Amino acid sequence: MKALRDAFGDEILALGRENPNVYVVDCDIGKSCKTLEFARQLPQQHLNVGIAEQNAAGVSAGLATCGKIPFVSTYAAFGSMRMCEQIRQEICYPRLNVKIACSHGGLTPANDGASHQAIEDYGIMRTLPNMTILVPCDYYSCRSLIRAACQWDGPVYLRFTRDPVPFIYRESDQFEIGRARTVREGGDVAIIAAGAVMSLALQACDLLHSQGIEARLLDMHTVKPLDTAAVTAAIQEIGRVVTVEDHNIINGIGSAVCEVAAGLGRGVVKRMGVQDQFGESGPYFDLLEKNGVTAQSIADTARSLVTGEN
Amino acid sequence: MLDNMDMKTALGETLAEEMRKNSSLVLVGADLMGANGTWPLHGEFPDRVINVGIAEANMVGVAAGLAACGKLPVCDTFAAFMARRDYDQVFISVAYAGLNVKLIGSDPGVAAEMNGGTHMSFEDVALMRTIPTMTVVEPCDCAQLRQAVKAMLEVKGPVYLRLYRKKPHKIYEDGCRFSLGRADCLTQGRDATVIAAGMMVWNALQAAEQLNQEGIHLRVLNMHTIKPLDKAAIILAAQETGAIVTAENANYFNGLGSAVAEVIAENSLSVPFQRVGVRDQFGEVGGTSYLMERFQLTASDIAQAVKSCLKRRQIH
Amino acid sequence: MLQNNKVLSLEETAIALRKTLLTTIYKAQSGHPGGSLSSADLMTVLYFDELRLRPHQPKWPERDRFVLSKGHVCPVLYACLAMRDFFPMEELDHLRKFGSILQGHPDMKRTPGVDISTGSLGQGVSCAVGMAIANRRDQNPGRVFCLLGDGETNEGQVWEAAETASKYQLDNLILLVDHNGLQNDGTCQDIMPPRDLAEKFRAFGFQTYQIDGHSIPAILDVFERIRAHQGGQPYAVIAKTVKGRGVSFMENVVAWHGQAPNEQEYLQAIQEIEEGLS
Amino acid sequence: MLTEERRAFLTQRARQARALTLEAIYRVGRGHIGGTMSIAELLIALYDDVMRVDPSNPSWPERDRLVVSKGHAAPIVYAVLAMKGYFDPKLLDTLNANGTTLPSHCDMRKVPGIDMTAGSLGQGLSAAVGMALANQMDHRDSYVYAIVGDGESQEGQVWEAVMLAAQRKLEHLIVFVDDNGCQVDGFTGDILNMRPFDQKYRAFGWHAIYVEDGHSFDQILDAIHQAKQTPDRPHAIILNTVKAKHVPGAENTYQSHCFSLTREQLDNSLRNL
Repeated sequence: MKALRDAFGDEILALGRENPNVYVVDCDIGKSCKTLEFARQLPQQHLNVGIAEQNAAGVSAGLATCGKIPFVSTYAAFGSMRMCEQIRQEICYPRLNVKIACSHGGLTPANDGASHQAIEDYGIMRTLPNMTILVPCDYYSCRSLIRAACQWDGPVYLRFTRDPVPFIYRESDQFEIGRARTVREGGDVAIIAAGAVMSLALQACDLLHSQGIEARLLDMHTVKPLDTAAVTAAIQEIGRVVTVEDHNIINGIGSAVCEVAAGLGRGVVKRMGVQDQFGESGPYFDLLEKNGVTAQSIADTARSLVTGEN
Repeated sequence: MLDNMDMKTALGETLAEEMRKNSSLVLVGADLMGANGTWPLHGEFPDRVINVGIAEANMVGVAAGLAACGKLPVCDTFAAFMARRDYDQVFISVAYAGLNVKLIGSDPGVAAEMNGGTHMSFEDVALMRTIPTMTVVEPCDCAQLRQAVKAMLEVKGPVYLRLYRKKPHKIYEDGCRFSLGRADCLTQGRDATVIAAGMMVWNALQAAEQLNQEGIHLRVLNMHTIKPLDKAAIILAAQETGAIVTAENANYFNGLGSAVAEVIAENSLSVPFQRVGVRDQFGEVGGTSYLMERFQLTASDIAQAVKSCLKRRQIH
Repeated sequence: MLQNNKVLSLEETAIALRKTLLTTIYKAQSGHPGGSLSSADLMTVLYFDELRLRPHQPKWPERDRFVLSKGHVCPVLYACLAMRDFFPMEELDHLRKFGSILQGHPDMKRTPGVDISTGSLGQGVSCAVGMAIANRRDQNPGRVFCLLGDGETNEGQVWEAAETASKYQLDNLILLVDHNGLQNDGTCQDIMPPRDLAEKFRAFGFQTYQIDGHSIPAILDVFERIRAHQGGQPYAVIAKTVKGRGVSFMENVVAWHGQAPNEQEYLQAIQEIEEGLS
Repeated sequence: MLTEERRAFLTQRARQARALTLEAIYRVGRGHIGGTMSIAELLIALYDDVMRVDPSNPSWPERDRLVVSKGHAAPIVYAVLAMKGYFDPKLLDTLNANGTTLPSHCDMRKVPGIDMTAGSLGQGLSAAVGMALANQMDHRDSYVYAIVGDGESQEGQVWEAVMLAAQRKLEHLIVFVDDNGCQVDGFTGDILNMRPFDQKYRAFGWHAIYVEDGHSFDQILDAIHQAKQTPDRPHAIILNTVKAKHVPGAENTYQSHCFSLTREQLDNSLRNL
């Protein structure tokens, strides 16, 4: 178990040491976002603009025009909502090479409650042209994708989560932006997931397997550009899809998959995630359960698609 | 009377009528009240029209405070700023706080015309749709706007109204019926359905006329309320007409088209479906008709999408 | 004497600039003449004397950068860039036209010489701060000039940016406030009183100057004082200006914030600007 | 000038507020200790001595309102509200618990007596300005009080709100800046120095008072009194405070912003009070 924000802290330090143009722009929460070591070792590549996220986005745009690769580091709620206008206007529209690296995605700032939980962050980002969105699910894929983001020329939104999550991949696994990863192969139902809920989806696959149902599990770590080939294959080869995400069911992976399915004119999709309601303070997995996201419920939903029961 | 009116004038008149009836109604703007037709009300209601200057985030915060004290604030600015610049404020200070604040965003999509990409809002509907408890409305002409404004003021909770502020094509008669969350069926065809909102309703009707001449009879649904979505009308349309095309003056990610796609995929409707909308691009300067061509939003584009759906239906 | 010649020559340039920008707006039949005219003298001294630029190498890394935070007055910027040969004068005829390199608000991806895209007020100042920090860190001698409106200081982001500039002691950053006293919906005094802007910027850690924004000698002088000054502080120049300056019927009239002249108005405006020469 | 007896009473109340807060945070395991402890005296002064409120009628329209813009200070606000009788102090045991009505940041929909939801910094002052405007429009003489953090003042929205309040001459708006000199990542002076606050507020047209000791009831109450005597301008009272005041070992450290209290630290603090 290791947290994705730690993957950020480790990888950004490595990247910063390799490339003096890699900058971190903090908004007074470097401690939680794991950038303190970067700040200590690479002070020349570090800024802290204080509690002024809008300004951080603008400052980073300015840095990028001067050839820097700034990673704005904040919480997902602020990195998406508070900076929304600035990201669109100053970063996406001019297609500047700024990375928005956010910890505390989804419901993971569980105790902080609704104001700090980001249940709409990558939905917002998905609506912005030129934006690439990465939602890694474990420590190793996270590090690999941060490196890929750094090499990618253009705006990238990275969503990390707060608490330790199980290892799913090996250190040597490499990840490519825009290419979904098949975690489990199966032909009865497809589960498409990303982020910290991946471990629940894996458990669901095990539950289904014990009932004789084989699920194909896709790690959709790149929410945009969507790997439409992988989604199309799932719909054409299987036709039954469950999407699982720690995000509002509106505008996230579920909606993106529905767009593809509806466009194909076939298949059925069930979206699992935050049920278009605000979060609250509470333990993370309880909050997910309140929104109907547990290993058991994922398995039940998938099975009902296979058996045709509702 | 309404035939020759700008929508911003209709907005100003309607709000003035309502302000005379309801003393708690206040207007809060951010230096664009002139553009949106609300600044003239300052004369009659000097104490109830507040211009906070160029500080949109502050505008929404101020409105939240007013609402917390029992006022009924209506905020206005350009759609681009209302959705993006104020997003965190709308989310937390208004929606999460459960405050009764109404938001009007003008110059949606290509209507921003000469202001170009920075001001062209293709994402406002999507952003607002992701906020729990938010109602999203996009009326298509002056008569419908008047009813929509009244409905917006009556319903409790945050509402985002997407306003075309110039002179629209007339579709409805004054005093028309309007029901939040219930789509209007404008033509009764059975061959395919076009679901449109705002400026695109006119284009959809034009497409219906074009196709009519070719013997294809369209059903046009005016989905003026994008959230909560009229799912029943969509399911019925799929069952009765067997093909669905959506038409929106917005990014085709996350807006009306995506909302309809969600209903189709989740209900396993398995009908040919296509989205007409801006294909994940930023705007640019130009006149409305030019931009509609540029972003493939015209009546012909809609007709084309309908035909390709019909072709797919034959193949399957 | 030399100084006198320079002043005279710049004053002539300012007239040419005003004519060019008005012609550009007239031909486009769209644009913002009021704020373009109020900042024309500042822009003249910047683009024809103060800024270190290479028009044929617009991305010269050591250039002085210019951020038009009040992006809607881009006609004055486009006119300067064309007159300095960043692109052919003919391009001005395509302002706000489809496919043009000259968008309704500055677009760095399309227009040579535009250092950052702007258009949503308040954001440019943050960008300028970012540039100044980068230059400082790279020991790049390029300075960053940023023109913003007085109404624009309503945006909290301006003050966020000011705090940061002060923290990083950005004495390579010069903010120029075009203090023309009018904003979109009315006078600044009515909409949001700017109060003493110099005092505000001082309170946020700036070295401040107040000048007549239409006096070429005063503008030259303030830049000279800034160059000579060493204080580890960012600079704010509050330039008192007149919106629509140079055209009698546009001066101090809110309506000319964002409206193009018709033919008769255009001809009269050009005549008045030329007469201002004598 | 307070009587000796009154001062002792208020001091005792602040002690109780701190104890309730620390115990509640200890029960959750972790919480915002620094910024709650720095405003204990201010909250007691407001609720016990200054504000016109009726705990049995939290939505009384004529009440004075308080916006705690630094919404993470909620635990001590809840403690004081409970002490005032807005709800049963036993409820404090549920702070941040599953299904609680007392979430970590101030929530007007769940907690009787909370006048504004807050949590994303910088937004509360705008709301307070809106409230004061509404009172002004309705000719109510109620006051609106707001507590803004020193770090929080880096949010541009704070200055957007400050400009508007000055323009509208909101003389019944009193804002307290909790100038404890610490923010999450470090000392405010190192991260982004906003001092001197009084000069900034004056430059923006406010009546500003600097309070040398933000934990002295006499000085706090005297400043509020002065504010109420000064017409035509909103008021900023800059309170020089100590982050994590009265928590041994944590005082004046920015690490005290949010941390886990050990049993020993809790006992020490409670003894120290």
